[in-house]
Parts: sequence; structure tokens; C-alpha cells
Amino acid sequence: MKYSLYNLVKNSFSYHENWEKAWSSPDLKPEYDVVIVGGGGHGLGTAYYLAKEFGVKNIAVLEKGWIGGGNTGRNTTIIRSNYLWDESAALYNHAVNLWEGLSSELNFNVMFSQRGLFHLAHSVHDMQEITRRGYSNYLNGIDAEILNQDQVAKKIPHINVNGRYPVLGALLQRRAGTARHDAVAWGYARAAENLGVDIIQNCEVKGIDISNGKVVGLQTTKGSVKVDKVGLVPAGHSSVLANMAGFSLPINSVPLQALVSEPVKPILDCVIMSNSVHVYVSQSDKGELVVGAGSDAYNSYSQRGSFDMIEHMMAPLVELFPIFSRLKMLRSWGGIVDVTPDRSPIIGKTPVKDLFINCGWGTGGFKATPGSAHVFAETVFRGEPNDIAAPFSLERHFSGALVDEAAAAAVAH
Amino acid sequence: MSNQNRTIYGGKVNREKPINFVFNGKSYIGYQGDTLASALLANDVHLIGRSFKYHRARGILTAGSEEPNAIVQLGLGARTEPNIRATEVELYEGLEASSQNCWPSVNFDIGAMNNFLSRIFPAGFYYKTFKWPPSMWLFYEHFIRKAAGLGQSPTAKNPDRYEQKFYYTDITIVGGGISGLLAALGAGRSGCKVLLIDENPELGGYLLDYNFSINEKDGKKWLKKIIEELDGLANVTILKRTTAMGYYDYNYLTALEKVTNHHVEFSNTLPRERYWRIRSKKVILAQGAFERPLVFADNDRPGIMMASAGQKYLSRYGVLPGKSVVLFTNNDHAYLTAFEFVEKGAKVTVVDTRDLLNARISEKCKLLNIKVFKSYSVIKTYGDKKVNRIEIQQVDKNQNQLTGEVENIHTDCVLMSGGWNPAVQLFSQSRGKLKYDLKINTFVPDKIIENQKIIGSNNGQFNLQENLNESFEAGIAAANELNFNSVEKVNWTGKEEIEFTHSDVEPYMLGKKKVTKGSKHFIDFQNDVTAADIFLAQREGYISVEHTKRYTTTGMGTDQGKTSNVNALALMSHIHNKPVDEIGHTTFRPPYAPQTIGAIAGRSVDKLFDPVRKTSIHEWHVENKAVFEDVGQWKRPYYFPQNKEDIHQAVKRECLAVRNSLGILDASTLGKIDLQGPDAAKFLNMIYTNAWSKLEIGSCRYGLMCNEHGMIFDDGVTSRLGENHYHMTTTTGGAARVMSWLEEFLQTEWLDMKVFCTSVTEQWAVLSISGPNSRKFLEDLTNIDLSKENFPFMKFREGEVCGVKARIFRISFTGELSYEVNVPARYGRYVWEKFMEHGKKYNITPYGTETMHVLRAEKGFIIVGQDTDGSVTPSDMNMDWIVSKKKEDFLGKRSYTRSDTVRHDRKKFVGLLVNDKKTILPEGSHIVEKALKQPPMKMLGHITSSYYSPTLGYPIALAMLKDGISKMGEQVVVPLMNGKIIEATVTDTIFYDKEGKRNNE
Amino acid sequence: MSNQPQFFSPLTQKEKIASDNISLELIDFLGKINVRLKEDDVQARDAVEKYLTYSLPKSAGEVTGNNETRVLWLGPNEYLLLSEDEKKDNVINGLREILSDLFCAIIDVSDYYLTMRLSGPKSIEVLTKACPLNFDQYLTKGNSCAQSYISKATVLIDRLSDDLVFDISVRWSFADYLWDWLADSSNEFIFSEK
Amino acid sequence: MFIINCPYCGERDQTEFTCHGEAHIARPDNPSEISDEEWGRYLFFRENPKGTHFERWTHDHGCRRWFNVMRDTVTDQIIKTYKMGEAKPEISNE
Repeated sequence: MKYSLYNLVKNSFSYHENWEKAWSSPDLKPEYDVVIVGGGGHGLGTAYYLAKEFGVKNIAVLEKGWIGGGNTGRNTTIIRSNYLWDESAALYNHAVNLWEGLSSELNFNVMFSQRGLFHLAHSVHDMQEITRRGYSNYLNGIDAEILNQDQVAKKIPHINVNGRYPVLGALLQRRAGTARHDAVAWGYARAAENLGVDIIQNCEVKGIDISNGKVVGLQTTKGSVKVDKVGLVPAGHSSVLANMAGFSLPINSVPLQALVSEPVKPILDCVIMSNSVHVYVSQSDKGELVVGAGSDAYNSYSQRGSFDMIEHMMAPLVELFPIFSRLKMLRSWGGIVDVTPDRSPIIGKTPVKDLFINCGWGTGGFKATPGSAHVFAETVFRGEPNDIAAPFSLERHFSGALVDEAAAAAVAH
Repeated sequence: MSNQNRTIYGGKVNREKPINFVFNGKSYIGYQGDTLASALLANDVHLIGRSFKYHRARGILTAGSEEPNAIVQLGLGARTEPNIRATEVELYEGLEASSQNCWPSVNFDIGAMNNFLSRIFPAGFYYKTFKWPPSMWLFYEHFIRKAAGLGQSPTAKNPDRYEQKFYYTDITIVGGGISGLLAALGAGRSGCKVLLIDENPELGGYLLDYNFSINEKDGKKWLKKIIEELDGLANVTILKRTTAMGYYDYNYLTALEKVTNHHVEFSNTLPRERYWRIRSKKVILAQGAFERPLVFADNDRPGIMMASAGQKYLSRYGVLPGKSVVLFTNNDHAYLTAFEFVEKGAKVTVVDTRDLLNARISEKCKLLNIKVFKSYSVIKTYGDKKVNRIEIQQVDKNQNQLTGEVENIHTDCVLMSGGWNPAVQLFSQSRGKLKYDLKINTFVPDKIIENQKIIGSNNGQFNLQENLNESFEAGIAAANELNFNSVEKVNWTGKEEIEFTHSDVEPYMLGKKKVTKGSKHFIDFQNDVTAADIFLAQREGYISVEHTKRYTTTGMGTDQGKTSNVNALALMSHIHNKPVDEIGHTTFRPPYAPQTIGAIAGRSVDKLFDPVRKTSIHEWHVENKAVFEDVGQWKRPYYFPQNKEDIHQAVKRECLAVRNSLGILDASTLGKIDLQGPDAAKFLNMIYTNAWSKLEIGSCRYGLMCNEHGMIFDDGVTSRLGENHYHMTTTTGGAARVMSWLEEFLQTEWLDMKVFCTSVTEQWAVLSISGPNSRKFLEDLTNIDLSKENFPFMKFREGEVCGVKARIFRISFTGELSYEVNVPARYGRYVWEKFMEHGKKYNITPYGTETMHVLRAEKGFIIVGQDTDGSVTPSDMNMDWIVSKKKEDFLGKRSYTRSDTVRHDRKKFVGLLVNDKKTILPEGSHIVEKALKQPPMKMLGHITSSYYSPTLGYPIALAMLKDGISKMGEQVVVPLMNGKIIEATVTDTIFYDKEGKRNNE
Repeated sequence: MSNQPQFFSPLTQKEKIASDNISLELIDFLGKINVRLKEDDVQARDAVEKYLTYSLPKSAGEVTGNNETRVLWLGPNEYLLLSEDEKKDNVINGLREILSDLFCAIIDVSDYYLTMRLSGPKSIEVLTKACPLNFDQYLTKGNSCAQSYISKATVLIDRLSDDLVFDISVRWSFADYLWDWLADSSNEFIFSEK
Repeated sequence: MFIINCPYCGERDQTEFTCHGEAHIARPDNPSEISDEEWGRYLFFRENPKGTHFERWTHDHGCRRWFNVMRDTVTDQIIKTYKMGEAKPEISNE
């Protein structure tokens, strides 16, 4: 049944007892053309595009827990595409373009809210960095505005521009914003199932069957399955699955934490990121401040970080917004992010034939969801990455052609 | 009339000490010892606020930290605080509070119309609409955002202080109820260091509100003695008004102590709250349990509260919330409250879902003539802003439905008791595993992970007698396990008039129809989640507990589901007809209760937010009006404006002074590392790209450091002070990184290399004098022979300057004749002032980092981090001359032969001169292949440095340009955001004194 | 201006705190000498101990010394030697001489650190506001030392006596910050006296 | 929040330390002779195990020494800390 205001009203007369399942829980079939391992936004999206744009019929998505239960449902929902390097810009902007039509495309409101995102600059070096990135965005056709201190103060009420590290300016991307993270997983799941995709939850992959260097099947907690192609999209467990297939990755899995405050009436209507003072914050539609910062430096699969990371988000938040000091932290949580040496993802082929991988999104995966899913679907279908995906191959770690987004933020003098 | 619901006697409030307070603009009087909630009830105020989604009238449900309904905006102006639980606020003189989430007023709230439209707003309705047209979402969202949110954020800076504390102890006990107190006594008597935390202003927990006996005597007196003994124990620390917030691995607890929240006068020196970080060898959880609401239609009206809350208001605050009261229960213990209410003059009717009732209770009910409806259920309630009537109906448990006549009862207060849920939030945070206990129908602790005990009702043990002795012995055992000597066990016999009994979770008995046909059976009060919403979520496939939670938002309010979780799970188990254990539960996440952000920030605010690192000459710069630049944590003079100069005028003047006579720069912030040992040279050969074996004693050499990936990450001059002794300098920002880089290889890779690295950054003040007159100037002030012959360029000498032992390095970052004078930091300012004094005749000019940048740019010297960005090799910077071909190996070398690093079209470091001779290209603007009307345009590189050169009289720029070397002399275009297109010519990177004569003078 | 070189430290302008609960004052410049010896270099160790006439600290937190000099343990191959300011050059030269042909480093760091003295019954209360050290385990008696951090400054804490007297050394550039932090944190105890 | 037993200073709060990733990765002694792939593996590829992990930490706010930690990445429990140069401990299979 189509989701619409009309149907909401219509169903209200039957007390909403006639809504169908958004997605069902089919049994694992013995054989699939393509199996996607990982039921997060990226995995479900990949299945959706495989079915919709490449007409693949027999697809399953295997999720070891509940769909959207990984980083899809644990991030701070920031969406932007103002990356420095052409390769990143192309990838993330492809995503933003898809985000803009996603609610209609999926007939599911993912609440993509283009409230605008400000990268704050606190030093001469920061100004150089945002100017360079701003220009690179501008010339790549990505909207970018470089603001001075007064403009920032005017556009962001209550911000403290004269703190220990004064706000000298900001890089504004108006098309950036946030979205409702759960809805992305649910929307893709519902749309994918409408196209015949089997979504199988509580199904953990325990082994990968390989014969003559080609993937042929999977061993799961719900039995074994024959496959023609497999796409691994297992954020937080990339290395674990890679090891099952007999290869390793340039990845460390580290804790990333975030938190929300108690809900308050609208007080902040844009997204703020500060790399120097080190915090990012936005306000959700529910009224909660959603706050995040850096990840821990040690490897962990515990989905818990060390609490000082949370503490180190609070002082910067109060420094930038002294008025938030009396608000309350309501809930904090941790996720596992797979970090690559250059902070860019790995999308493409693996040493195993017909086994493809999409991982290493670090802290930036959510914003890329539709773009990542879209290019990965094509990669799996064709067996070759398209132009957007190509630079993010595993091989770059041998050739040295890193897409180093971390590098540009080096400290000067 | 005031305090009309206050009993004449009884309770712990001090009727002699009236306290004035204001709620929603109206003045009231409460008493010392009241909470805001009890004082409001005493004054017959039941309507406290409006609910999140439907804006339904809401009152006071509980008497503690689990309260979902009675949350208010507390205080005014900069000190206003949203979402405060009235049940926790201790009344103080002048307190002002108001209702939230209502407009224009809590009595007449426009938003309440949502309640009538509620049928089209089921759980997750927003996922199904507002999608078209996409461009409109921001518009719809605007109204959704306005409607959402609870209280108002302050809009002024918080004037209060928050302190923090690290604390180590043997045993931390969370919860000062009977179990916690006795555990503390047991451990305390054993002599170990004990910390007892309780969130209330008074110890004793629920026993403060109920009558009980110890060894046949009045329990309250006994309780008092226990507390007195604990107060007397030096090794026991008691924190009241302190909530344990987070429980992390390694027994790390965080807690928030309210220090002055309950005072009217605010203090500038005392903190409002103190945030504790607690490390304990052992933790004992004794947090007790929360009473569970019952689920029935319109169970959310003001006047409907938990039985235990009614008990507390009556016995602790002397407040009778209603005169004709209905107790709706599924267990025995709640009858105590019925009796209490009758004794205090209320008329009580009991609706009990069970058909059997123990004889003693029946008799007492008869005695007090309490009418009891057995195996009945409340099915609906009425009353606009407060409950005034309820409907009850018989329950047929076997048929699992309601039967018979619907009967009406008029009432002004409904007390409900659906049994008790242990407060397992912290236990669960500590990764303890829960199991569902079918006896008491709730989750109880199962597997413990940390070094921890959990006792009393917190552990699902509700029997007083058992708790007394078990808790005391748990305390002793904990101490024993930490090797403290045992103490004698004690045997108390404790009795309550009625013991706790088994209780069911009730929602299942409502029958599916009743629930879903429009009426509202609330599960989560604050987030307006009804039983129907839970049904809907299951119907639509949101079956995992996490999906149900996220889809319906149950348990996601500011109370984090303390009252709603178990009912929601029980309902799910009913719908799927599976045991609750198979349904599972959501994870409890820290903090236990909402925690002030300012308290977590502590004193790291304002000027203490982050250290300002200062050189020994800093104060002089301040006194001389320097404009500062942040470089990492350092403050460096950016430029020294005179009179009304702007940055351009000042920098121009400073540059010309250096080029023509004499300038002075405070270069103390440069990183300095002392290297000593027989393998020092060998080590430098590995660390730097160039060769160091042949550097003579007394000589200096510039070096580049690259990471193993082959990319430049720092540079600087290193000098050989002695046979095995070197002095390394690094960039200001890179100092710590370089030190760690050196130690990493010495400590983890080349353990047998004999080199010691020691940071001496702050030991030395560095005064860099530069300009044609610098030699003449310095000669008067030092005993060192500065003659060109004796002290040539790139040499180092030791001697005295202004009577101070000094090291002088003849190196230059400006291209002029320069000396870097190093003196011990304590003399930095003295020597600087001497220099200024003696330099007058050369018009000595202090200059800042901007002038330094311009001067070095004129010479084409790179700044790591500005001209390089972590993705460039020495070769990219045309610095192959500094990359040794002979050396077998050095860090990064191997990476230069990879396919990507040998690419010919890599970006190269070049100079740019704008053709119009006047435009200063923005640093960060890009060179494009072809300028087009609008983007996208293909980029070839970017401008890394760009200045007006006062020396040359026109702008200069440095850039990274694709295949730049082969483009020398070619024209390139740089489009600006304002649409202008700037044409420039590619040049080499040295704009001034190409032969480098001047610094060799 | 006299021709005698003038000392200057950023803390000289700070107002010192003297109250019953807590005191904070600046310590004049001391001779501070960083001594590096390889962990297992018995020969060098013996030479130094012979020169100092007492043994070097053997493990973390140990402080040894006589009425001329004191030595604090900084690491398995690193010590901080404290002397009177005037005598530091003699000590440095003396040590370099006896260690001449051995692998070591003797470095004058007298100005690398500034030292402030926190004392009084509430001093541990002040420190534990932002220092993660377990004071039941470390710095429990006089002549013990420990390295840690206080808020955002790395520090070396030297407990001089069984009374609560702590000399806190911090890198020069952080001294201003640390002083302000300690003064700020002392507030509530000075206040509570009144 | 770990308590880390620094082999030199004893048990200290985690916030005094910094983690520097996987331990026991020796730098090739013949970089010029190995392939781009081998070099890439040395530079970037890591075990990243779900279970026992060997990693390097420094006691930044203490003795400034580097040392190794054997830790379970699922429970975050530290099994052992040991000095640089000491042999890699055996993984006990429970």
C-alpha cells in the first residue's frame, strides 16, 4: 500500500489495522544470484539498485542482527559532499544528488533536511583549508560559500565567535544537512522487498565457500546457500569477513561515540562542524541536540568507547555554545567504524572472484549511503567498478594513490 | 486557600517553615522538606504539563527520578532549565517553575487539538507522508520541529560553576536504601574505604515511606541508628543528592552530585554540581526497583499515580492527593497504601485484577470498610484536566477478555500498582546480562561481568527479612574478597505488615480489540506511545525490540523508559505469543538519568577551555600591542600594528625593515630536540631524507622528514653541537609529532641504537634577528667573533649575548643575513628588551608570523602544512636535491618507487605571477585547465601561498600545479568565486635574490 | 635597566595564595638537570651514584638525594636531578666529566620547567579535581614523585614531605595555564574558610 | 575506561596513555628489495582481529615509554602488558 497522507487518513478509519508489513521475514532460499552481506543502509540500498536498475531478480540481503542496527542507526546523520579531492567530491556528491529524491523514490520519508552545514575555521590555517576546499568544491559544481566572522555570527544565533579559538569564518554548504537514519534502512528494505529482494535478519555469515578462487557459497546461522556473486557491506566487521574469504584489509575497527541531549524547542537550525575545537552538533526534529566528535584510537568490537571521548565533546560544545551548558545529556552510544589509512572507503573487487567489498567508510558512511549503494550495485553487476568507484580500489594501497582526506588538515608552521 | 490537601499531622515536612514559590505565574506556599511535586499536590495542583505528541493533560505519576509526566521549566533567565522532574526538585524560597510544551497556557493549549487528530498520527506517521513535493519537506519540517521539543533552552551564558573530581575507593555502593545501607555497614565495619551514593536528600529509600519493624520494634528508629553509625565511620563516605550516571568497564562509575541546586542563593565559588569519576575495586548495586504502571484506556490523566508515589506523598510529605481514592492493583503490597489512605481520612475502593485475596487483607479491608472489586479491571477513565470517573469491568482471565456490566466509580485519585521492576539500568550498562523472571514478571540480573555485587530489590529480592541479612553479609563478603577482616554477622528479623507477592504484567488481559480501536492505553507516557502503537509496529514488521523502540519511540523520552519498558516488552510477547525472554530487551545506555552538559565540561570553559601556550617574551608582545595568531595551542605575534595600521600596512613596514635594516622575531615556539649518543648521525640518516654523516661539528643543515608513505610531514634545521651531540629544530605545530616519531623508532624499531632524544623546546628563548644590519647590531652585544670568516652561514657558535650564555645559529628563513640567538628562557625577555634598546639606531623592528611568511615566500622557502598537505613528496616540491641517492635506506624512501609516486604528471611546486601585477590570488583558489562560464571546471592545482611582496612591489604566489615544471613560463587561469578570471604566468619559486647572496654576506 | 641580566618568569606577576586550607606559590629557579642513562648500563649508573654519593632511584615514584641534590625518577632511563641554581653548572660539568666516554645525556632543563608549590590540608582535594592519579597508591608520603596530568597540562609532582606539600613542575609554556587552573580550583576551599 | 598497567609506572588511568595500533610489525630490513604489494602490506594492512589483539601504547603523561598490550577487542579486557623487545605472548584458547 502506497504511503501518502490520503492513505493515512483512509486507514485511520480502520484504526490503521490494514497496513501491510514494511518488509517480511522470508526463509533463506538455497540459491541466489547475488547475496549482499550486511543489512545496513549501504547493503539494503545495493540490493535495491541491483533489482531496480540492473534487473537482478534473485537477491538476498543477510543481516546478522536487525536491519539498520549497525552504524546506520548509530551515527549523527550528517549529510554533505564538500570534500577536497575530486574523487571524493564525485562520490559524495553523487550521494547528495540521490538523497534529494530519495523520499519519493522509496515512497518513504527519510526526512532529508537540507538545513545547511557550517565548517568553522578557527585559525589562519583553518581559513586556508576551508578556502582551498571551498574553491575545489565550487569548481567541482558543489555549492560552497566562504563566510567571514560577521556572516557566521549573523547566520548562527548564540554561537560564541570570540572564544579561546575565535571563529574566523566558515565554509557553508547549503545543500548539506541531516536525515532520519533508521528511515533510510527501512525505506530501502521496504522498496527492495517490493522488487522481490529477500531480507533475512538474524542470519550471520559464518563461512565463505570459495572454489578455484571464485566465491560459490556462504555458510550462515540459517544454513548454507549457493551464490553466484557476493557483495560484502559489513561496516564494523569488514576485516572479520575478509578473513573468512582469506584476505586482509588496510582497516582498523575503532569505537565511535555520539550522544543526544534532552529535547528542547528549536534553538539550532543548521549543522555545525569544528575540526579545531573538535565537535559537531545539529538539532533533530524531535528537538534533541545530536553531538559527535572523534573516534577512539584503539581497536575494539565492543560497541563501547572510552568515556573521556564523550567528555571531550562537551567542553567544546559549551565553548561554541555557552547557552547549552544547562541542557542535559540524555543518551550516549557507541558504534564500530572501519577506518582506512586515508579515511576514504574501499569499493570494488577483492582477491576472490565475484566477491566484492564496500567498506572502510570510517566515520563518514551515512552521508554516502545512496551513492555508495548505487555505485556498488553497478560494480557487483558489471564485475568492474564504474568511474566514480574506480579510485577507491583496494590496489591503491599498493600503488600509493591514496585519496587522502585526512592529509589536507595538517597543522601549519 | 493554601495546602488544602495537606494532612494536619504526619510526614517529614516542617509546617513551621513555609516556603513561597511560583508555578505558572501563580504564588503558592509549600513547606521545608517538600519537593515541587509534593507542594503542588498539597495545593491541589494536578495539571503540570502537556504530553509530547498529543499535548494531553498530564499530572504527577511518580515521586522520584523515573517521572515521565511532571517535567517543568525551572528557573528564569540565564538560569532557566528545561525538562526538570518536579518530583526531584527540592523546594526552595523563591522557586519559579512553569509548564512546558503548551501554548498559550497549560490549561488552554492549542496543541491539544492534536489529541483529536490523533487518529491520523499513529506511530511513525511521518514516515508515510510529507514526502511530496521533495522541496516542501523543509516547510513541513518547520512546523514539526516547532511542535516537537519539550522545554526551552536558555538563551544566555550559564553563570554557574561545575566542578569535577577523580575518586578511588575499595567499594562503591549505589543506592542508600535499606540494602545499600546495610551493605555499607558490613563493609564499613570491616574497615575498607566505602563510598555510598544516593540520589535522594535523605537515606533510607522506600522504608522511609512504609511502616516496618525490626526485632518487633519500630523500624524507623532502627534505621536512624544504622545511619548514625555509618555517619560515624571515618572510612565511609556518603554522597547524598548524587546520581550514579554511567557504569563503564573496569568498574568506572560517573556520578553527578547536586551541590547547590536546592539552594536559592547561588554561589560564585561553590559549584552548582560536582561531577565524579569513580574507580572502585568493587561495586555493589542496591538501587531498588520502580513500581510498574498498569495499562488501561486513558491511564494518563492527572490524578492517576503510582501507589508507591501516593504512599510517599502521604507519609513523607503529609499530602493527601485525593479524598475518594481508587487503588488499582495486581498485588498485595499495594494494599498498605490503601490502609494508609483510609487512616488519613480518605475513602478508598480497591480494584484488584486477581480473584483470590489473602484472608488477612480481606479482613482488614472489611474492618476499614474498603470495597474490593476482585478480578476486575479499570477499563477507562474520564475527566478533562483531572480524573473524575472511571469505568471498571470484570476480567475473565481464561477467556482473556472483559465480561459483564461496566460499572462506574467516581474518584479524584487513582493509585495503580502493577508490580515492581528492578532498576537494572546501571547493571545493564556494566554489561550484566538480564533474564526474565516469571515469578515477578520482570527482568532481573542474571550474569555479572564486572567485579560487582547486586543486592536487594535491585536483584529481584523483595522480601525485607531476606534483604536485611543478605545485604549486610554482601557488604562483609565484598570487604573479605578485598582481604579486609571479617566482622560478626548480625541477625535482624524484619517485618512488614504485608509482604511483596507475585504480580502479573497486565496488558495482555485487555483484549486486542479494546486496545486498538482508538482508545489510548499508554505504555510510554512522555512520548505518547500507546498499546495500539505497539500493535501497529508489530503489524508492519518492526518486530525486533530495537525496531519497535525506534519506530514507536517507546522508552526514548527523558525518563528513558523507566516506567514503560517492561510493559512494552510484555505486550510484544503477548502479541507474538512468545515468552518475553525471546522478545529480548533494548540496551540501557548511559547516562542513567539526564546529566548536565556543563558538569561534564567542568572548568574547561572560558579561559581554561584550553591552555594558551606562551613564550618567555609573550608579555612584551602583549604590552606592545601585538595582534596574535593561534598556532596549535601557542599564541604567536601575527603582526605589530603601529598607530592605526591595518595588517597590510604593518606587514609592509615590517618586511621592508628586515630587507633594508633589521627585524626581530620571537621564534621560541619552534620545537627543539636534543639528540645525543654514538648512533645519533646514523639515526638522523634514517629520519631525514638527506645525508648527515659528513656534517661537521659547529655546522647546521636543513632537513626534510617524511613518513613511511613518503610524504613530507616536517622540516627544520639540525646542528651538530659536539661529537655525538645534535640540536634538532622542528616546526611549531610539528614538535610533539616529531618527538613521538623519533621515540617510536628508537623504542620500538631500533632498540639497540644508542641515541637519547630529549625535548628542550621551552628551555630556550629564540630571538631571530634578520636584516643587512644584523651583524653590525649583534657585534656590540656579544663576545663571539661574528666576522664572515669565523662565523659563516649555516654555522653555530656558543658564547655570551648581553652577558647571558647563548647559542647562536647562523641560519636564515628570510633570505637576509640572520642570526638565531638562543638564550635560556628566563633571560628571553631581558635579552629581547636589550635588543630593542640597542637596536634603535638600526630601527630594529619586531615582526610577526605574517611578515615571516611573506619574506620566506619571496625566497620560495616552503612552509610544511601550508605549501605541503601530507600528500606531497620532496620531489613534488622540487626538492630532489635534499633526497639522498646514495643512502641505502631512510624512512619513506621505498615509497618513491611506487607507480603513483613516479607518475610524471604529479602536481609540482611552482611560482605564479599575476599578469595584472596587482591581484592577490586567494590562498586556496585553484588553477583550471580552461576557464568556463560556470563550474564544473577541470582543476590543475591550487595556490598554497599568496602575498603582496613589499620588496618587489607586486603580488607573488606559490602553487601546486599538475606537471608544473614543464609549464614554466606558460599562462594559467585562476577563476575566482566572484566570477573574475585571473591570468598568471608560471615561474620558478624564488622571487628574490635568486643567487642567495644576501644571507651569505 | 641594570646590566645584571634579569630573570623573568610568567608567574612572577601572579598573586600567590596563602590560606589555612590551601596555599599556592611560585618556586624560584632551581637547577634542573635531565640525566639519561641506558636502563642496563651498570657502569654509568655506578659512576653517577659515586659522584652523587647516593644511589639513583630504582623504580617509579622514587626520589633519592642528600642536602645538596635530589634525584627524581622520570623513566627507566631518565632522571631529573635538582640542585641549587648556582651549583647546576658544576654538577653538569662534573657528571659529563665522569661519564665522558659512556653513553649518556646530561641536559640542562632548568628553564624547560617552571615549578609551583601547592600545599595545605586541601591540596589533594584541589589536585584530584582534574588529576587522575590514585593518591591512595601514589605520592602517599614525602620524597615520592609521580608524573601525570592536571586538566590539560602534563605535570611532574614532587611530594616534598609527609605534610601535604607538592612541588608541581610543568613545561614553561603551560605554567600560566596551570597556575590559573590551580588558583581557580582552590577558590571553593578559600571561600569555605570564610 | 581501562586501567592500564604500565610496565614501568604501574596501574594508571587510560587517559594518561595513547594507543598506536597493532604491535609486532617489524619494518622490512630490505625495503628496496620487496615488491610494492609487500611494502603496501607493511604500511597499511592490519590484522584487526575480533578477539585477542596485540597493540602498542605510550605512557604520554608518565614515563613516555612505549610498551605492548595484549587485549581482547570484544570484551576490551587487557590480558597482559609487557615491555618492548619482550616476546609476543601465546594466545591461550581459553
